[in-house]
Amino acid sequence: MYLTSDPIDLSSLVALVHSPSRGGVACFLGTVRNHQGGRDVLRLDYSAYTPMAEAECARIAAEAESRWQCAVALRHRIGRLEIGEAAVAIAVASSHRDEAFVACRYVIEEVKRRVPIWKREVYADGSVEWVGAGGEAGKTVSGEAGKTVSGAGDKTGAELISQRAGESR
Amino acid sequence: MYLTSDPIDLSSLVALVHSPSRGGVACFLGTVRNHQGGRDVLRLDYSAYTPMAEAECARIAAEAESRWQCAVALRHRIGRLEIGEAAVAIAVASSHRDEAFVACRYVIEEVKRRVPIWKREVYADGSVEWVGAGGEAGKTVSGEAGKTVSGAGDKTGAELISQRAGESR
Amino acid sequence: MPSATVGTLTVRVLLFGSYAETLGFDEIELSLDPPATVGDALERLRALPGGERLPPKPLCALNLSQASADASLSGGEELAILPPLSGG
Amino acid sequence: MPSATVGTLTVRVLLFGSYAETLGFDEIELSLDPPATVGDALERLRALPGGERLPPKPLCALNLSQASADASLSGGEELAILPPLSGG
Repeated sequence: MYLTSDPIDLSSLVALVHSPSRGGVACFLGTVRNHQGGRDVLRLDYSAYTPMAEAECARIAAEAESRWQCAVALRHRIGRLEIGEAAVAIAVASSHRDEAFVACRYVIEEVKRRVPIWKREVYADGSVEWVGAGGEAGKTVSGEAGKTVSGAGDKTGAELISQRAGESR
Repeated sequence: MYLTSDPIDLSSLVALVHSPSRGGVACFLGTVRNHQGGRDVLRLDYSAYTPMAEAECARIAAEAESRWQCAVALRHRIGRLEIGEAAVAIAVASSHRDEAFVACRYVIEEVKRRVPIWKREVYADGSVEWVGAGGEAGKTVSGEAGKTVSGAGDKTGAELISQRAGESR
Repeated sequence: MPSATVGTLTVRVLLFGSYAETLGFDEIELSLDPPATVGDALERLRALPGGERLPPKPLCALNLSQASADASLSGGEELAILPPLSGG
Repeated sequence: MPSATVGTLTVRVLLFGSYAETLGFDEIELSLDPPATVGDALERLRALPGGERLPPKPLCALNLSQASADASLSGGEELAILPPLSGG
Protein backbone atom coordinates (compact mmCIF):
# COMPACT_ATOMS: atom_id res chain seq x y z
CA MET A 1 0.00 0.00 0.00
CA TYR A 2 1.51 3.29 -1.11
CA LEU A 3 -1.30 5.51 0.19
CA THR A 4 -1.86 5.95 3.88
CA SER A 5 -4.07 8.04 6.10
CA ASP A 6 -1.62 7.73 9.00
CA PRO A 7 1.42 9.97 9.60
CA ILE A 8 4.45 8.83 7.60
CA ASP A 9 7.60 7.81 9.44
CA LEU A 10 10.70 8.31 7.28
CA SER A 11 12.88 6.03 9.41
CA SER A 12 10.60 3.07 8.84
CA LEU A 13 10.81 3.64 5.07
CA VAL A 14 14.61 3.72 5.32
CA ALA A 15 14.50 0.45 7.26
CA LEU A 16 12.43 -1.14 4.47
CA VAL A 17 14.99 -0.49 1.74
CA HIS A 18 18.28 -0.40 3.58
CA SER A 19 20.42 -3.54 3.74
CA PRO A 20 24.05 -4.41 4.49
CA SER A 21 24.78 -4.53 0.75
CA ARG A 22 22.85 -1.32 -0.10
CA GLY A 23 24.78 1.22 1.92
CA GLY A 24 23.65 4.49 0.36
CA VAL A 25 20.14 5.76 1.08
CA ALA A 26 18.70 8.90 -0.55
CA CYS A 27 15.38 10.19 0.80
CA PHE A 28 12.87 12.86 0.01
CA LEU A 29 10.18 14.26 2.26
CA GLY A 30 7.55 16.67 0.96
CA THR A 31 5.75 18.45 3.78
CA VAL A 32 2.84 20.83 4.05
CA ARG A 33 3.93 24.45 3.71
CA ASN A 34 2.29 27.31 5.55
CA HIS A 35 1.98 29.50 2.48
CA GLN A 36 1.08 29.13 -1.18
CA GLY A 37 0.99 31.88 -3.77
CA GLY A 38 1.23 34.55 -1.08
CA ARG A 39 -1.65 33.14 0.95
CA ASP A 40 -1.49 31.62 4.45
CA VAL A 41 -2.41 27.94 4.37
CA LEU A 42 -4.14 26.44 7.42
CA ARG A 43 -4.15 22.79 6.35
CA LEU A 44 -4.54 20.45 3.38
CA ASP A 45 -6.82 17.64 2.35
CA TYR A 46 -5.53 15.06 -0.09
CA SER A 47 -7.89 12.77 -1.93
CA ALA A 48 -7.03 10.05 -4.44
CA TYR A 49 -8.44 7.73 -7.05
CA THR A 50 -7.13 4.97 -4.84
CA PRO A 51 -6.89 1.87 -7.09
CA MET A 52 -5.28 3.85 -9.93
CA ALA A 53 -2.99 5.75 -7.56
CA GLU A 54 -1.80 2.50 -5.97
CA ALA A 55 -1.15 0.97 -9.39
CA GLU A 56 0.70 4.05 -10.63
CA CYS A 57 2.88 4.22 -7.49
CA ALA A 58 3.75 0.54 -7.93
CA ARG A 59 4.68 1.17 -11.57
CA ILE A 60 6.89 4.14 -10.69
CA ALA A 61 8.71 2.20 -7.97
CA ALA A 62 9.22 -0.76 -10.30
CA GLU A 63 10.52 1.50 -13.06
CA ALA A 64 13.08 3.05 -10.72
CA GLU A 65 14.16 -0.32 -9.35
CA SER A 66 14.69 -1.79 -12.82
CA ARG A 67 16.33 1.30 -14.32
CA TRP A 68 18.77 1.76 -11.44
CA GLN A 69 20.09 -0.91 -9.10
CA CYS A 70 18.10 0.07 -6.05
CA ALA A 71 15.24 -0.60 -3.66
CA VAL A 72 12.42 1.96 -3.42
CA ALA A 73 9.97 2.72 -0.61
CA LEU A 74 7.21 5.27 -1.26
CA ARG A 75 4.28 6.56 0.78
CA HIS A 76 1.75 9.28 0.03
CA ARG A 77 -0.50 10.61 2.74
CA ILE A 78 -4.27 10.94 2.14
CA GLY A 79 -6.85 12.85 4.16
CA ARG A 80 -6.37 15.91 6.32
CA LEU A 81 -2.81 17.15 6.91
CA GLU A 82 -1.65 19.90 9.21
CA ILE A 83 1.20 22.32 8.43
CA GLY A 84 4.59 20.57 8.61
CA GLU A 85 3.27 17.04 8.22
CA ALA A 86 4.77 14.82 5.52
CA ALA A 87 2.58 14.47 2.43
CA VAL A 88 4.99 12.23 0.54
CA ALA A 89 8.08 10.31 1.59
CA ILE A 90 10.55 8.34 -0.52
CA ALA A 91 13.57 6.27 0.47
CA VAL A 92 15.86 4.72 -2.13
CA ALA A 93 18.77 2.45 -1.18
CA SER A 94 21.57 1.39 -3.47
CA SER A 95 25.17 0.30 -3.22
CA HIS A 96 26.03 3.49 -5.14
CA ARG A 97 24.91 6.90 -3.94
CA ASP A 98 24.71 8.18 -7.53
CA GLU A 99 21.94 5.73 -8.33
CA ALA A 100 20.17 6.33 -5.02
CA PHE A 101 20.00 10.10 -5.66
CA VAL A 102 18.94 9.81 -9.30
CA ALA A 103 16.28 7.18 -8.59
CA CYS A 104 14.89 9.17 -5.64
CA ARG A 105 14.58 12.24 -7.83
CA TYR A 106 12.87 10.21 -10.55
CA VAL A 107 10.29 8.85 -8.12
CA ILE A 108 9.19 12.23 -6.75
CA GLU A 109 8.95 13.78 -10.23
CA GLU A 110 6.87 10.90 -11.57
CA VAL A 111 4.62 10.83 -8.50
CA LYS A 112 3.80 14.49 -9.05
CA ARG A 113 3.27 13.94 -12.76
CA ARG A 114 1.34 10.67 -12.87
CA VAL A 115 -0.38 9.67 -9.62
CA PRO A 116 -4.09 10.64 -9.42
CA ILE A 117 -4.05 12.53 -6.14
CA TRP A 118 -5.62 15.91 -5.50
CA LYS A 119 -4.73 18.57 -2.97
CA ARG A 120 -7.28 20.93 -1.48
CA GLU A 121 -5.84 23.88 0.39
CA VAL A 122 -7.69 25.55 3.26
CA TYR A 123 -6.57 29.14 3.75
CA ALA A 124 -6.47 31.38 6.80
CA ASP A 125 -9.13 33.64 5.24
CA GLY A 126 -11.61 30.74 5.17
CA SER A 127 -11.42 30.09 1.45
CA VAL A 128 -10.67 26.69 -0.03
CA GLU A 129 -9.04 25.75 -3.32
CA TRP A 130 -8.32 22.58 -5.24
CA VAL A 131 -4.69 23.04 -6.29
CA GLY A 132 -4.17 22.94 -10.04
CA ALA A 133 -7.87 23.52 -10.78
CA GLY A 134 -7.27 26.92 -12.27
CA GLY A 135 -4.35 27.68 -9.99
CA GLU A 136 -3.69 31.14 -8.64
CA ALA A 137 -5.10 32.66 -11.83
CA GLY A 138 -8.33 30.69 -11.58
CA LYS A 139 -11.60 31.74 -10.09
CA THR A 140 -11.86 31.08 -6.40
CA VAL A 141 -15.28 30.82 -4.87
CA SER A 142 -14.80 31.90 -1.30
CA GLY A 143 -17.21 31.23 1.52
CA GLU A 144 -18.17 28.56 4.01
CA ALA A 145 -15.09 26.37 4.55
CA GLY A 146 -15.46 22.83 3.28
CA LYS A 147 -18.28 23.68 0.86
CA THR A 148 -16.54 26.08 -1.50
CA VAL A 149 -14.50 25.20 -4.54
CA SER A 150 -12.50 27.09 -7.11
CA GLY A 151 -13.45 27.05 -10.75
CA ALA A 152 -11.61 24.85 -13.18
CA GLY A 153 -10.26 27.95 -14.91
CA ASP A 154 -9.69 28.21 -18.62
CA LYS A 155 -7.17 25.42 -19.02
CA THR A 156 -8.04 21.80 -19.65
CA GLY A 157 -6.73 19.09 -17.36
CA ALA A 158 -4.54 17.73 -20.13
CA GLU A 159 -3.00 21.13 -20.75
CA LEU A 160 -2.29 21.62 -17.07
CA ILE A 161 -0.72 18.17 -16.80
CA SER A 162 1.61 18.74 -19.71
CA GLN A 163 2.52 22.13 -18.29
CA ARG A 164 3.45 20.48 -15.02
CA ALA A 165 5.56 17.90 -16.80
CA GLY A 166 7.37 20.71 -18.58
CA GLU A 167 8.05 22.56 -15.37
CA SER A 168 9.48 19.54 -13.62
CA ARG A 169 12.31 19.07 -16.12
CA MET B 1 29.21 19.53 16.55
CA TYR B 2 29.25 17.62 13.30
CA LEU B 3 31.14 14.58 14.61
CA THR B 4 29.50 12.20 17.03
CA SER B 5 30.36 8.91 18.65
CA ASP B 6 26.67 8.11 19.19
CA PRO B 7 24.33 6.49 16.66
CA ILE B 8 22.87 9.02 14.22
CA ASP B 9 19.11 9.51 14.07
CA LEU B 10 18.01 10.78 10.66
CA SER B 11 14.62 11.99 11.91
CA SER B 12 16.22 14.34 14.40
CA LEU B 13 18.35 15.84 11.60
CA VAL B 14 15.21 16.33 9.52
CA ALA B 15 13.57 18.07 12.47
CA LEU B 16 16.56 20.44 12.73
CA VAL B 17 16.23 21.78 9.18
CA HIS B 18 12.57 21.37 8.39
CA SER B 19 10.21 24.29 8.86
CA PRO B 20 6.74 25.31 7.67
CA SER B 21 8.32 27.44 4.94
CA ARG B 22 10.93 24.87 3.87
CA GLY B 23 8.68 22.05 2.74
CA GLY B 24 11.08 19.89 0.71
CA VAL B 25 13.67 17.82 2.56
CA ALA B 26 16.33 15.76 0.76
CA CYS B 27 18.41 13.38 2.88
CA PHE B 28 21.35 11.09 2.46
CA LEU B 29 22.42 8.27 4.73
CA GLY B 30 25.71 6.43 4.21
CA THR B 31 25.81 3.17 6.13
CA VAL B 32 28.44 0.48 6.76
CA ARG B 33 28.43 -2.16 4.04
CA ASN B 34 29.22 -5.80 4.70
CA HIS B 35 31.63 -6.11 1.81
CA GLN B 36 34.41 -4.08 0.23
CA GLY B 37 36.51 -5.08 -2.76
CA GLY B 38 35.23 -8.65 -2.58
CA ARG B 39 36.06 -9.06 1.13
CA ASP B 40 33.64 -9.54 4.00
CA VAL B 41 33.71 -6.59 6.38
CA LEU B 42 33.03 -7.22 10.08
CA ARG B 43 33.01 -3.62 11.28
CA LEU B 44 34.60 -0.21 10.84
CA ASP B 45 36.49 2.27 12.96
CA TYR B 46 36.41 5.93 12.00
CA SER B 47 38.94 8.37 13.38
CA ALA B 48 39.21 12.09 12.70
CA TYR B 49 41.41 15.13 13.08
CA THR B 50 38.58 16.55 15.13
CA PRO B 51 39.11 20.34 15.14
CA MET B 52 39.87 20.43 11.40
CA ALA B 53 37.01 18.03 10.58
CA GLU B 54 34.57 20.18 12.55
CA ALA B 55 35.75 23.34 10.82
CA GLU B 56 35.57 21.71 7.37
CA CYS B 57 32.04 20.36 7.99
CA ALA B 58 30.95 23.83 9.10
CA ARG B 59 32.44 25.35 5.94
CA ILE B 60 30.71 22.81 3.69
CA ALA B 61 27.34 23.36 5.35
CA ALA B 62 27.74 27.15 5.09
CA GLU B 63 28.74 26.89 1.42
CA ALA B 64 25.63 24.85 0.62
CA GLU B 65 23.36 27.18 2.59
CA SER B 66 24.68 30.28 0.84
CA ARG B 67 24.82 28.76 -2.65
CA TRP B 68 21.31 27.35 -2.48
CA GLN B 69 18.40 28.64 -0.42
CA CYS B 70 18.38 25.86 2.16
CA ALA B 71 19.14 24.69 5.69
CA VAL B 72 21.70 21.90 6.15
CA ALA B 73 22.14 19.37 8.96
CA LEU B 74 25.17 17.07 8.85
CA ARG B 75 26.55 14.39 11.18
CA HIS B 76 29.50 12.05 10.79
CA ARG B 77 29.97 9.13 13.14
CA ILE B 78 33.37 8.48 14.77
CA GLY B 79 34.59 5.35 16.56
CA ARG B 80 33.50 1.75 16.09
CA LEU B 81 30.58 1.08 13.75
CA GLU B 82 28.82 -2.19 13.11
CA ILE B 83 27.46 -3.29 9.73
CA GLY B 84 24.34 -1.33 8.76
CA GLU B 85 24.96 1.61 11.10
CA ALA B 86 24.93 5.12 9.66
CA ALA B 87 28.40 6.61 9.16
CA VAL B 88 27.18 9.88 7.71
CA ALA B 89 23.76 11.53 7.56
CA ILE B 90 22.67 14.72 5.81
CA ALA B 91 19.31 16.50 5.73
CA VAL B 92 18.72 19.55 3.55
CA ALA B 93 15.46 21.49 3.63
CA SER B 94 14.39 24.07 1.09
CA SER B 95 11.21 25.53 -0.27
CA HIS B 96 12.21 24.01 -3.64
CA ARG B 97 13.03 20.31 -3.96
CA ASP B 98 15.52 21.04 -6.77
CA GLU B 99 17.73 23.00 -4.42
CA ALA B 100 17.32 20.47 -1.61
CA PHE B 101 18.50 17.62 -3.85
CA VAL B 102 21.41 19.51 -5.38
CA ALA B 103 22.63 20.87 -2.04
CA CYS B 104 22.37 17.44 -0.38
CA ARG B 105 24.46 15.92 -3.16
CA TYR B 106 27.02 18.71 -2.84
CA VAL B 107 27.40 18.15 0.90
CA ILE B 108 28.10 14.41 0.68
CA GLU B 109 30.60 14.84 -2.16
CA GLU B 110 32.48 17.58 -0.33
CA VAL B 111 32.47 15.66 2.96
CA LYS B 112 34.12 12.71 1.22
CA ARG B 113 36.61 14.95 -0.54
CA ARG B 114 37.59 17.43 2.19
CA VAL B 115 36.88 16.29 5.74
CA PRO B 116 39.87 14.71 7.54
CA ILE B 117 38.29 11.43 8.62
CA TRP B 118 39.79 7.96 8.19
CA LYS B 119 38.11 4.61 7.92
CA ARG B 120 39.71 1.40 9.14
CA GLU B 121 38.01 -1.77 7.95
CA VAL B 122 38.12 -4.97 9.97
CA TYR B 123 37.59 -8.04 7.78
CA ALA B 124 36.16 -11.46 8.51
CA ASP B 125 39.60 -13.02 7.90
CA GLY B 126 41.04 -11.02 10.81
CA SER B 127 42.94 -8.52 8.67
CA VAL B 128 42.60 -4.77 9.05
CA GLU B 129 43.06 -2.01 6.52
CA TRP B 130 43.02 1.78 6.51
CA VAL B 131 40.84 2.56 3.51
CA GLY B 132 42.61 4.65 0.89
CA ALA B 133 46.08 3.90 2.31
CA GLY B 134 47.17 1.93 -0.73
CA GLY B 135 43.66 0.65 -1.40
CA GLU B 136 42.99 -2.81 -2.70
CA ALA B 137 46.25 -2.70 -4.66
CA GLY B 138 48.26 -1.80 -1.57
CA LYS B 139 50.13 -4.10 0.73
CA THR B 140 48.04 -5.49 3.55
CA VAL B 141 49.80 -6.72 6.62
CA SER B 142 47.49 -9.38 8.00
CA GLY B 143 47.61 -10.81 11.50
CA GLU B 144 46.29 -10.08 14.96
CA ALA B 145 43.12 -8.00 14.61
CA GLY B 146 43.46 -4.47 15.89
CA LYS B 147 47.26 -4.38 15.70
CA THR B 148 47.81 -4.83 11.96
CA VAL B 149 47.83 -2.14 9.34
CA SER B 150 48.18 -1.97 5.61
CA GLY B 151 51.08 -0.21 3.98
CA ALA B 152 50.60 3.20 2.47
CA GLY B 153 51.22 1.74 -0.99
CA ASP B 154 53.08 3.47 -3.75
CA LYS B 155 50.84 6.47 -4.13
CA THR B 156 51.13 9.70 -2.20
CA GLY B 157 48.26 11.09 -0.23
CA ALA B 158 47.87 14.00 -2.59
CA GLU B 159 47.67 11.68 -5.60
CA LEU B 160 45.07 9.50 -3.89
CA ILE B 161 42.99 12.52 -2.92
CA SER B 162 42.93 13.90 -6.44
CA GLN B 163 42.04 10.42 -7.70
CA ARG B 164 39.11 10.35 -5.31
CA ALA B 165 37.97 13.76 -6.40
CA GLY B 166 38.07 12.60 -10.01
CA GLU B 167 36.04 9.48 -9.26
CA SER B 168 33.30 11.36 -7.49
CA ARG B 169 32.47 13.48 -10.52
CA MET C 1 -21.80 -6.20 -18.29
CA PRO C 2 -24.43 -3.96 -19.93
CA SER C 3 -27.75 -3.96 -18.17
CA ALA C 4 -30.29 -1.10 -17.72
CA THR C 5 -32.30 -0.96 -20.94
CA VAL C 6 -31.98 -3.41 -23.83
CA GLY C 7 -29.78 -1.93 -26.52
CA THR C 8 -27.99 0.47 -24.17
CA LEU C 9 -24.65 0.16 -22.38
CA THR C 10 -23.88 1.32 -18.86
CA VAL C 11 -20.69 2.82 -17.46
CA ARG C 12 -19.90 3.83 -13.92
CA VAL C 13 -18.48 7.36 -13.88
CA LEU C 14 -16.29 8.59 -11.01
CA LEU C 15 -15.57 12.26 -10.37
CA PHE C 16 -12.77 13.61 -8.18
CA GLY C 17 -11.60 16.79 -6.53
CA SER C 18 -12.90 20.00 -8.08
CA TYR C 19 -15.03 18.11 -10.64
CA ALA C 20 -16.92 16.26 -7.91
CA GLU C 21 -17.61 19.54 -6.14
CA THR C 22 -18.58 21.26 -9.39
CA LEU C 23 -21.19 18.62 -10.28
CA GLY C 24 -22.19 17.89 -6.71
CA PHE C 25 -21.64 14.12 -6.80
CA ASP C 26 -18.65 11.78 -7.11
CA GLU C 27 -20.28 8.78 -8.78
CA ILE C 28 -23.01 8.22 -11.37
CA GLU C 29 -24.17 5.44 -13.67
CA LEU C 30 -24.67 6.54 -17.27
CA SER C 31 -26.65 4.59 -19.86
CA LEU C 32 -25.55 5.28 -23.42
CA ASP C 33 -26.68 4.10 -26.86
CA PRO C 34 -24.00 2.01 -28.57
CA PRO C 35 -21.65 2.66 -30.25
CA ALA C 36 -20.47 5.05 -27.50
CA THR C 37 -17.16 6.67 -26.62
CA VAL C 38 -15.62 8.38 -23.61
CA GLY C 39 -16.48 11.64 -25.38
CA ASP C 40 -20.17 10.68 -25.46
CA ALA C 41 -20.11 10.06 -21.70
CA LEU C 42 -18.48 13.47 -21.21
CA GLU C 43 -21.24 15.11 -23.28
CA ARG C 44 -23.83 13.58 -20.97
CA LEU C 45 -21.98 14.90 -17.93
CA ARG C 46 -21.83 18.37 -19.46
CA ALA C 47 -25.61 18.40 -19.78
CA LEU C 48 -25.96 18.01 -16.00
CA PRO C 49 -26.09 21.02 -13.62
CA GLY C 50 -22.51 22.32 -13.18
CA GLY C 51 -21.32 20.07 -16.04
CA GLU C 52 -20.76 23.08 -18.27
CA ARG C 53 -17.76 23.89 -16.07
CA LEU C 54 -15.89 20.70 -17.05
CA PRO C 55 -12.97 21.55 -19.34
CA PRO C 56 -13.20 20.56 -23.05
CA LYS C 57 -10.73 17.70 -22.69
CA PRO C 58 -10.43 16.48 -19.12
CA LEU C 59 -7.98 13.71 -18.28
CA CYS C 60 -9.88 10.41 -18.26
CA ALA C 61 -9.11 6.87 -17.12
CA LEU C 62 -10.99 3.81 -18.34
CA ASN C 63 -10.61 0.82 -16.00
CA LEU C 64 -7.58 2.51 -14.35
CA SER C 65 -5.73 3.31 -17.59
CA GLN C 66 -5.57 6.72 -19.21
CA ALA C 67 -8.02 6.99 -22.11
CA SER C 68 -8.71 9.62 -24.77
CA ALA C 69 -12.14 11.02 -25.70
CA ASP C 70 -12.44 8.73 -28.73
CA ALA C 71 -11.88 5.51 -26.73
CA SER C 72 -14.91 3.29 -27.25
CA LEU C 73 -17.07 1.96 -24.42
CA SER C 74 -18.39 -1.59 -24.45
CA GLY C 75 -20.31 -1.28 -21.18
CA GLY C 76 -19.43 -2.21 -17.61
CA GLU C 77 -16.36 0.01 -17.51
CA GLU C 78 -15.30 2.33 -14.74
CA LEU C 79 -14.70 5.76 -16.26
CA ALA C 80 -12.86 8.26 -14.05
CA ILE C 81 -12.75 11.99 -14.87
CA LEU C 82 -9.54 13.34 -13.35
CA PRO C 83 -8.88 17.01 -12.51
CA PRO C 84 -5.29 18.27 -12.91
CA LEU C 85 -3.15 16.15 -10.59
CA SER C 86 -1.69 17.82 -7.51
CA GLY C 87 -0.14 15.04 -5.44
CA GLY C 88 3.36 14.99 -4.04
CA MET D 1 55.79 29.86 21.22
CA PRO D 2 59.29 28.44 20.48
CA SER D 3 60.99 26.87 23.45
CA ALA D 4 63.35 23.82 23.63
CA THR D 5 66.81 25.09 22.69
CA VAL D 6 67.67 28.73 22.02
CA GLY D 7 67.82 29.37 18.28
CA THR D 8 65.49 26.46 17.41
CA LEU D 9 61.75 26.40 16.76
CA THR D 10 59.32 23.76 17.92
CA VAL D 11 56.24 22.37 16.16
CA ARG D 12 53.75 19.85 17.43
CA VAL D 13 53.26 17.12 14.80
CA LEU D 14 50.08 15.01 14.70
CA LEU D 15 49.84 11.74 12.79
CA PHE D 16 46.59 9.98 11.87
CA GLY D 17 45.31 6.66 10.60
CA SER D 18 47.84 4.55 8.73
CA TYR D 19 50.64 7.06 9.31
CA ALA D 20 50.23 6.89 13.09
CA GLU D 21 50.37 3.09 12.93
CA THR D 22 53.34 3.15 10.56
CA LEU D 23 55.43 5.35 12.87
CA GLY D 24 54.02 3.94 16.12
CA PHE D 25 52.92 7.25 17.64
CA ASP D 26 50.30 9.90 16.90
CA GLU D 27 51.97 13.01 18.32
CA ILE D 28 55.56 14.31 18.58
CA GLU D 29 57.28 17.62 19.23
CA LEU D 30 59.98 18.45 16.71
CA SER D 31 62.71 21.04 17.23
CA LEU D 32 64.03 22.52 13.99
CA ASP D 33 66.69 25.07 13.10
CA PRO D 34 65.21 28.18 11.48
CA PRO D 35 64.41 28.91 8.76
CA ALA D 36 62.34 25.72 8.57
CA THR D 37 59.49 24.51 6.37
CA VAL D 38 56.85 21.80 6.49
CA GLY D 39 59.16 19.82 4.21
CA ASP D 40 61.95 20.01 6.80
CA ALA D 41 59.61 18.60 9.44
CA LEU D 42 58.67 15.79 7.04
CA GLU D 43 62.35 14.99 6.51
CA ARG D 44 62.78 14.61 10.26
CA LEU D 45 59.81 12.26 10.42
CA ARG D 46 61.23 10.17 7.58
CA ALA D 47 64.41 9.62 9.58
CA LEU D 48 62.40 7.95 12.37
CA PRO D 49 61.71 4.17 12.38
CA GLY D 50 58.84 3.51 9.91
CA GLY D 51 59.16 7.07 8.59
CA GLU D 52 60.56 5.81 5.28
CA ARG D 53 57.06 4.54 4.52
CA LEU D 54 55.54 8.04 4.46
CA PRO D 55 54.72 9.05 0.87
CA PRO D 56 56.88 11.74 -0.81
CA LYS D 57 54.17 14.39 -0.57
CA PRO D 58 51.63 13.62 2.12
CA LEU D 59 48.69 15.94 2.65
CA CYS D 60 49.59 18.38 5.46
CA ALA D 61 47.65 20.89 7.55
CA LEU D 62 49.27 23.73 9.47
CA ASN D 63 47.06 25.13 12.24
CA LEU D 64 44.01 23.43 10.64
CA SER D 65 44.59 24.76 7.11
CA GLN D 66 46.02 22.75 4.25
CA ALA D 67 49.71 23.56 3.71
CA SER D 68 52.31 22.61 1.10
CA ALA D 69 55.82 21.31 1.81
CA ASP D 70 57.39 24.72 1.25
CA ALA D 71 55.19 26.49 3.82
CA SER D 72 57.48 28.06 6.40
CA LEU D 73 57.29 27.36 10.14
CA SER D 74 57.67 30.08 12.72
CA GLY D 75 57.39 27.80 15.73
CA GLY D 76 54.42 26.89 17.93
CA GLU D 77 52.34 25.54 15.06
CA GLU D 78 50.31 22.36 14.98
CA LEU D 79 51.36 20.37 11.91
CA ALA D 80 49.08 17.47 10.97
CA ILE D 81 50.17 14.79 8.48
CA LEU D 82 47.00 13.45 6.86
CA PRO D 83 46.66 10.08 5.12
CA PRO D 84 44.28 9.87 2.14
CA LEU D 85 40.85 10.86 3.44
CA SER D 86 38.21 8.15 3.67
CA GLY D 87 35.27 9.67 5.51
CA GLY D 88 31.66 9.61 4.35
